[in-house]
Amino acid sequence: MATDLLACTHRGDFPVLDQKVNGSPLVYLDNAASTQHPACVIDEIARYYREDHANVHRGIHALSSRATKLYEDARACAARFLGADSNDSIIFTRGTTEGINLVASSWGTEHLGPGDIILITEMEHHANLIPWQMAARRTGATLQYLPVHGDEGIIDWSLLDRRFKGSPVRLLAFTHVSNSLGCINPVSQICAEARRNGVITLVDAAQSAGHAPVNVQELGCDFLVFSGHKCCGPTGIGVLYGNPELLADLAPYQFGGEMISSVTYESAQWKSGPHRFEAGTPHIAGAVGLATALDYLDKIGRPAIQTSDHHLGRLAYERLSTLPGMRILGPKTERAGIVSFQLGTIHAHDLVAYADQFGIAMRGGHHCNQPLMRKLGLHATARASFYFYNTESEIDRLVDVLHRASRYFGV
Amino acid sequence: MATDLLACTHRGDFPVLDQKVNGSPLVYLDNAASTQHPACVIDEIARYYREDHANVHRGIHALSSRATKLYEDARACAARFLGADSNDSIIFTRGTTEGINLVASSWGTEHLGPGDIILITEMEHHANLIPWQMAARRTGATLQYLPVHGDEGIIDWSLLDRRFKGSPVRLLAFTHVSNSLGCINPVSQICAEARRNGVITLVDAAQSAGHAPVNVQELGCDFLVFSGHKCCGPTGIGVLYGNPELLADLAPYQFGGEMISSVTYESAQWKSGPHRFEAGTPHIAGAVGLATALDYLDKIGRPAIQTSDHHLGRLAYERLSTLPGMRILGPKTERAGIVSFQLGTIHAHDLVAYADQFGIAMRGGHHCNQPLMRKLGLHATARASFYFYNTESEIDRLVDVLHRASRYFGV
Amino acid sequence: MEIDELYQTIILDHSKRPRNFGELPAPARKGEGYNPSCGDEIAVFVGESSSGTIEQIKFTGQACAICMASTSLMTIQVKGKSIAEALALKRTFIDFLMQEAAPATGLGNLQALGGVKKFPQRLKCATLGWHALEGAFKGRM
Amino acid sequence: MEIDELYQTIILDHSKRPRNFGELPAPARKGEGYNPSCGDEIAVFVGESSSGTIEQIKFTGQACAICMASTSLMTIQVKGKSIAEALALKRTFIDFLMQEAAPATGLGNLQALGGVKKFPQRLKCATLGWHALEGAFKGRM
Ligand SMILES: Cc1ncc(COP(=O)(O)O)c(C=O)c1O
Ligand SMILES: Cc1ncc(COP(=O)(O)O)c(C=O)c1O
Repeated sequence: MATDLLACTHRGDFPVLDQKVNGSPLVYLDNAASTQHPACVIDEIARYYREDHANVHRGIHALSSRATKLYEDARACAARFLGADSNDSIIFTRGTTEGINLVASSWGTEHLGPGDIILITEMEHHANLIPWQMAARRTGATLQYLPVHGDEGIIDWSLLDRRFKGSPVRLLAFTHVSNSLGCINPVSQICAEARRNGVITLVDAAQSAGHAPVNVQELGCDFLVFSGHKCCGPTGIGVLYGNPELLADLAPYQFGGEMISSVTYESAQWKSGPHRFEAGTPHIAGAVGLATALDYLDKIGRPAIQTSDHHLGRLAYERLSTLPGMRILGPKTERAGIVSFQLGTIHAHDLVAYADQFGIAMRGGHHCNQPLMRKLGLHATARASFYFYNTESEIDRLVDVLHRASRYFGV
Repeated sequence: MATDLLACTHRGDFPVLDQKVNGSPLVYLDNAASTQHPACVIDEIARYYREDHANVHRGIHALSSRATKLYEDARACAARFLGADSNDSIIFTRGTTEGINLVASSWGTEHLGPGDIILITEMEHHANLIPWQMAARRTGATLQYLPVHGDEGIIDWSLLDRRFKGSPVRLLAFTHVSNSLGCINPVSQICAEARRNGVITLVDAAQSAGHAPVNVQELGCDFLVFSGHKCCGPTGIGVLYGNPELLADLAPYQFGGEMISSVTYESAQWKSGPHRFEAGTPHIAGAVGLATALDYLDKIGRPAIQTSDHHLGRLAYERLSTLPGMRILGPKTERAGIVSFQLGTIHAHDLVAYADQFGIAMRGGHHCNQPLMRKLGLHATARASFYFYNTESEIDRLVDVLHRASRYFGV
Repeated sequence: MEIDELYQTIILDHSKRPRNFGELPAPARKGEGYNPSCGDEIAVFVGESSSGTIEQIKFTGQACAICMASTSLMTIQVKGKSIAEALALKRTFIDFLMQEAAPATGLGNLQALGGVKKFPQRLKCATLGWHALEGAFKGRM
Repeated sequence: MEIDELYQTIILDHSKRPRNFGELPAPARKGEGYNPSCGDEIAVFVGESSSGTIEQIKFTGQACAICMASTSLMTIQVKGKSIAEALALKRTFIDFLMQEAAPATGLGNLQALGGVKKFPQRLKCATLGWHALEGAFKGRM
């Protein structure tokens, strides 16, 4: 029960969890898709709109100064959260997807050409795959994949050096934690290897930033992206960290107000710093709410959250394994709190719909990992994903309901 | 006093307005930059996070179904708000700026080439100017401007036909209401003229969608964009309306989850409909809050809001005109509730900082109209912009403070 | 429980033992349905008589119980019908699922899918086979 | 009122009648400062003596009262100083505006800009002329 400690003290912070779904208390196990929000985040968003809202940057009046300060303080908060040296290395985006699109577009267009290789893994989320397909198509570069082996989802990272040495790899983009396998990739070793070989790295931290300590200095990455809504923050906001040297001469991504230093009818010049990448009125309330969320997580402590995640993930793996006909993806140990599985011949949609009748919220589908699913011979899996507010007894309820489902669908 | 009717009944809906700034009651006259939020919008955002949040689209469980329904209902609401035939013609964006960037990128790349002309006006906001400069540079098309005459900001729209006939204009992008001149462009005549000549139109409705009836069928435009935060809605959300025929074969803008129909390691296929343009997790709470805002506005009635706006704009023009050394931009009559001005030799920053000391919130600067300002021989203006919660007596307070400022800065 | 309305006995039966499962060789017509949100795929094969009625019908695919059962029941229900009749039945079926008081005329066992009304997220599952059928009428293998 | 701390009498005076306003011909050095958020522009012209001190200094531009006064007062304060001394004064001035208890050594009348501490949005206005001055040391006209 020790690991319910975080749920004991913090579950009450989340109003949404205190409800019944189809007559049963909600068991929210869809955290890899989106996490829930503590009252402090919801309240701060409302407080912002009730007291301080105005457009940022251009304003001198009191509300605008307050909004600008909150927005830039949020940037500083995100920089602290990621251990970034400079606030200027933090760009606010809509989320992970936009962050990767920005890099693939701005960095890709300038630094990729025919013959160049973009290297990603076979376990990437569509967000870290399709933008590179398109960048390859646009620039003439080639997209290559590091293969994933077996249901455990093993990548032989020791081959990386040979990959780098043998061909002109320009960029390595990969996920920290797989959203369908639950495996954890050794980011700092990978980035060190890449840096030694002059390869730029992008880390998709969508599934890790809110779940474990993530420090860009220690990881040694060039770009890192995550989404607010996957770490207790608002929807519509995310962060792109960029190594300041790379950002310095990166072309803007969108064009409009707040990102220019001077405009004539003939041409325009860009601002320096992160504002160059934030054209138009930003999601101010989103940044403000995100800062509250990041501070909230760090008050709990990301090492504690990580321990809780890993514990719940391992426990779920163990208990689900006892079900007849159970096939679980990802590693047995050293796993994050994300457990995808196939139960006998029951289709994931049926399983998820059935579980929902008992108040259990899971995902069923390809989890935006379609090519990986196809490679593993699957169409879809059910996925239970945990956060620190989940409890061991919720895992027991899940196991119980899966047993019932097996009987119901007559596996 | 008749036109304070809306403020009488609705000012109380806006919590932020009930505060003192520097010891005086807040007079918020910065609505062209961003409007404020009625309690119903703030409460709905909070309610969403407290009761219904989950990721959309992919989910079967109860919260996800509710979130998906709210998100798609918001799309239907935006379609109603704009009089669009089909919900599929509504794409959620971060705001006006992103909407224009999307069109300039997706539509521009496919439909523009060397020799083609993009036509815009000299009064466009940077958001409707720089994306076209960039599209022209990328595609080899030429960017041309319809000239603006004098401080009144007159465009001779009767020349449009000749412009269309004489040269291969492909697209006309223009603002409905100028954010620094306050003039109102005759959108439906312009679009009819364009349609007769096979020219695609994009209407920047950032300053009009929340201020007057805006119906895409009646206007006859191909694309129309606006921002939530300029019409009582949340930050980080906006709408791009696209003529369904044009959207049908438009390439996606960003790439990732939720916009694909099928992905392999080699290539990807796109979904049809608006989701093709909404890669990644969208700003769900933003869409939900925006729908509440749009319904709120339509409950008040946009014709009534328009009347109030025009009345306050005209009144402000008249009363400000009485100040010695006053130079006001934009037309005398037929104007929106946006009044930019230069008072003697007082720099806009000084004026705005001074007014702030009396609780009056205005903007000072080039209002993202730098080339227009330069053309008019100005660096910056002060701008008072109104919404239906403003009152006539607030205009009196503004005039009073400007008199004091004249004495203070010794004009 | 509500879930039993969705998964009625006949649905569970047809999903586990789908009728008319398999392929038809050319020159039978083939149509495909694909659901991007879950990866489900259905292929429907139709062999017509000289008079234009559906003489033979089979299907293959990987899909959830609702989709499998709906497609299986569909094959039974449309066999022997003309293309026009089959398409009319498709319309009736979709209206039955989407509209409150739509008639169920001619649906037979397909009425067992009425539980989907309370699960609008599953509408796509229940209709995927029907879209594949319509596709089969459009293209020859 | 707080506003009077920002616009002290000496500031209003210098903004209305800026000292050392105008251009210097080449070979004087010219530096420019530009504030994108308001469009303000300042150009500073510096003529050095053979020993490297600032012998002549003038400025032109379009800017707000804070910026005009700060630049005007700057020209008075740096005249006769070496480049190193002028840059040190710039540092002292910026620290004075940004840090709570920073010393005002050598600032003279520039201390009148202390009101900016309470108006951080105006920091850019108060320092624009100084950035132009630093620019002048970098490029020859
Ligand atoms: C006419 C006009 N167009 C575009 C914009 C840009 O809107 P946003 O910053 O919300 O993208 C604005 C607002 O600043 C505007 O007034
Ligand atoms: C690993 C990974 N990358 C990227 C994404 C996309 O994030 P978003 O939808 O917030 O842009 C997700 C979430 O779905 C994810 O799990």
